[in-house]
Amino acid sequence: MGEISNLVMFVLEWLSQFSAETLTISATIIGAGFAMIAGIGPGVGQGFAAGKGAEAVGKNTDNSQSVTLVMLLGAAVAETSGIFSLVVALILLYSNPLIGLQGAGFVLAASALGAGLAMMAGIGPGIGQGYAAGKGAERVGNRPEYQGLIVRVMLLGQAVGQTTGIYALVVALILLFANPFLA
Amino acid sequence: MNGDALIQAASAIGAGLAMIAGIGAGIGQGFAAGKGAEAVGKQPEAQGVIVRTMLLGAAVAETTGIYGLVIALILLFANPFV
Amino acid sequence: MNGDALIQAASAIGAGLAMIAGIGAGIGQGFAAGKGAEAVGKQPEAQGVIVRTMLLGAAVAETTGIYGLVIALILLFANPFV
Amino acid sequence: MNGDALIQAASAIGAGLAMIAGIGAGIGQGFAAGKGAEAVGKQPEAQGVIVRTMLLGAAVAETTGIYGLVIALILLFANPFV
Amino acid sequence: MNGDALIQAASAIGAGLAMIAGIGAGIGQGFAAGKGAEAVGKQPEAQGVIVRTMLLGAAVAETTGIYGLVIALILLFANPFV
Amino acid sequence: MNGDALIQAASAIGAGLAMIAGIGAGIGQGFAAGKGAEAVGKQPEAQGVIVRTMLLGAAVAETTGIYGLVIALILLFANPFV
Amino acid sequence: MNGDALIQAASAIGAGLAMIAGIGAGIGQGFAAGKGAEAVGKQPEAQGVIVRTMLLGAAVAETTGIYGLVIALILLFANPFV
Amino acid sequence: MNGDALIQAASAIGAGLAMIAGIGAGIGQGFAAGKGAEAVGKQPEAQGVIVRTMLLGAAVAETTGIYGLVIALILLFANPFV
Amino acid sequence: MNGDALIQAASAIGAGLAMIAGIGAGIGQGFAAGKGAEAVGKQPEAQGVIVRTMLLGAAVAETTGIYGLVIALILLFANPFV
Amino acid sequence: MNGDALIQAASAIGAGLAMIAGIGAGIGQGFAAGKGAEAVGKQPEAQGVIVRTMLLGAAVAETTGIYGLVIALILLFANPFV
Ligand code: NA
Ligand code: NA
Ligand code: NA
Ligand code: NA
Ligand code: NA
Ligand code: NA
Ligand code: NA
Ligand code: NA
Ligand code: NA
Ligand code: NA
Repeated sequence: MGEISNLVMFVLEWLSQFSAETLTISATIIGAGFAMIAGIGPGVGQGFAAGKGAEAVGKNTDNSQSVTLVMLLGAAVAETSGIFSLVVALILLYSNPLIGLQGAGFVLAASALGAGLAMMAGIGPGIGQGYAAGKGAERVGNRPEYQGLIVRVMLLGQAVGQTTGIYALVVALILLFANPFLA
Repeated sequence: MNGDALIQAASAIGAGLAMIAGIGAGIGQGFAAGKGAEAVGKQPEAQGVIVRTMLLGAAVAETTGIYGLVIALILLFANPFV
Repeated sequence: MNGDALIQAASAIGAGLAMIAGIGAGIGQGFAAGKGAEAVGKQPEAQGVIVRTMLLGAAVAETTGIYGLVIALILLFANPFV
Repeated sequence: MNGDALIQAASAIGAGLAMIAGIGAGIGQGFAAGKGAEAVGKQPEAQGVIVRTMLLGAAVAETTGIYGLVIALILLFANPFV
Repeated sequence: MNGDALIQAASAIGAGLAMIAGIGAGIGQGFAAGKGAEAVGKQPEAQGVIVRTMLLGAAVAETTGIYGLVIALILLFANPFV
Repeated sequence: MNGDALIQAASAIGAGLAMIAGIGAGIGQGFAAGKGAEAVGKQPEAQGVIVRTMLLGAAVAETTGIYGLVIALILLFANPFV
Repeated sequence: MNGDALIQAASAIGAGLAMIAGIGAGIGQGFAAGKGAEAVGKQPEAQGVIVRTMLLGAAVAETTGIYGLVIALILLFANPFV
Repeated sequence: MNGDALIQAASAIGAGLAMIAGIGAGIGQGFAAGKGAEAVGKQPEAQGVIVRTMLLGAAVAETTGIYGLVIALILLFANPFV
Repeated sequence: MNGDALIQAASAIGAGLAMIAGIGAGIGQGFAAGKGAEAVGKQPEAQGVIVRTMLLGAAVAETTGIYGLVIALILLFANPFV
Repeated sequence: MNGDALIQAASAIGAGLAMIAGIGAGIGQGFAAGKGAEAVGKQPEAQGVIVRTMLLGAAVAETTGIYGLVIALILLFANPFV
């Protein structure tokens, strides 16, 4: 290793020994790992819903069916960002359009990595929507006669909470399928 | 390796990092959704004002997620360095 | 050094990253455990439905942890790139 | 590759990192939205003061997200190193 | 340096990353411990069912931590790439 | 590439990292906003003291976000290494 | 530089990463401590069963922190790659 | 470029990382602000002792943010390695 | 550069990472402090048992922070690789 | 490149990382501040014991932040590798 000027240059040159395809594949794999981290969100949120659901069925055993229904409905919404991330990870692993493209290996590789990083935004909607699921289940247990209204407000709020996860998905898909740096 | 490639590579990673800001709005607005659902269950007659307040507050909470999106789009489509 | 080594090295790190998803289910299911324990203490006669609901909800909360595990196992044992 | 390219590349990543600050305002303002919705449901007659207090507090909570945005914009459009 | 060394180095880091999953179970099970302690204080006569439910829920919450441990052990002792 | 370029590149990333401190004030002040809104809804007659206390506490919570901003500005505009 | 040095360097970082798992038990057991203190204040006569349940639950919450410690110790003192 | 440039570059990043400690005080003091606002709303006559306790506790919570700031300032202005 | 320097550099970073475990005990024990203060306010006559339970639980919550410290000290002063 | 420069660079980053531990105490002690303020508002006559318990608990919560500071200071001023 020569002058230290070159700790950065050394790393870049060391990486340059690999083909663009090898660099892209390696970054794709790490990107897929990052994307899965979004799964923290649904895990926290749905677990909250599970706890509130368990509490609610204990208090209102007669309404346990509607409580369970609302808990599961809300938890299904909270799964969305986990599914988005899984899909992006599977795209990365099995049909990444960047692999094999001609071009600067660093750009292809970083785009795959960036797509994975963006998906981590899904942590937020997962937690938030799961919280809403839990509160919805709780209220339906107490006031089953308002189930329709409660569920509508829960779903409306969950939809609002999904947007930043969608933004991230869009940015990830742009990086993979409409990358402006590869034009 | 040319310099443009390095900048574009870093911009792709920067765009991905910027989107992480969206975690916040997702958690916060989901909390609002839950409190909103709880509140309309308790006071159905106040449904209008509850939902309007929830949505107003959620719109405010969206902004920093939008900022992250804007920076990501600038990095990708209006990159001052490329 | 050949390219396969870099890809396999990245796969080891990617597998480790994917497991971090498991933080979520751990927090959430633990919350459910706590609320379940509280609920059976208050309504021991409803123990059956409380525990069933807790377990059902916890099963739902497990899925993203499983997704992470599956991706990690694919990277290690069925790596499409190696 | 010249030094400017390295600086610009790092600035793109720095801009992305700075946006992560926005997580805070997203969570906090969403909490405020939820408590605001709860409060107007309980005291609809106090809606005015509740919403004003919620918005005032949310404006205060926005500042560090704005700081992050400003640093990101400086890095991209008024970079002192380039 | 040969390729095996790179893979083994990355596996050591991947094993460390996989352990981070354990944060979740630690938080969640601790929450369950707290709610369990609270519940047995209020209904000492229901101690049996409370503790059993707490432990059952905590066992469920352990799984993703175990997944992380298993992936780490595979990376260290049954590494398919080495 | 000279040494200054490396330092400036690292300073851009350091500035971005420092802004992340702002997550804290965003969450905390948003919590204060929510509790403030709740409190004025319950005791509108105490609005003055509630809002003053909320703002005083929020000012205290802002400091570490400001520290992060100051370090970022030093790195960009008064960098001792450049 | 030989391959062993790279592996040992990575193992030192991997050991540090593995310890981060301990965040979970710290939060969770602290929550249990707080709820335990609250519970013995309300029902001092149930102190025995409260503290036993708190400690039992805390022991369960410790495990993933121990897993992280074990992986770190393996990386440092029984490293299969060195 | 000599070794100093690398050290200074790393110090800029280290300074940025150290500021992240400030997340804690931001969240904690914001929580205190919210509880303080709630408390003065309920017991305006106890405003003095509530605000004093809130500020005393917040001062204690500030320390680790200050530690981070001090380490960042040492790295930038009194760096023992440069 | 020789291999020892790389190992020592990585050990310095690993030691820093290991300290991050301390976040957990800080949050958890602070929670216990808050609940303890609340509890002695409500039942001053039970102060002894409340504080003892709080401290016992906090001691349990400290362990994973200590594990992180021990690993950091091993990396710095009893490094098996150097 | 000489090895000392690399070690010192890594030590600067390690010091920054170690400070992140301070997040915990900031959150936890802020929680204690909020509960303390709430408690003295409800029982002003118990102010002495409330504040003492809050401060005792906060002192316990400070330790892991101090550990991080000590490791950072060792890396900067008593580095065993330099
Ligand atoms: Na949204
Ligand atoms: Na906002
Ligand atoms: Na799930
Ligand atoms: Na602010
Ligand atoms: Na599980
Ligand atoms: Na502050
Ligand atoms: Na455990
Ligand atoms: Na402190
Ligand atoms: Na412990
Ligand atoms: Na401590």
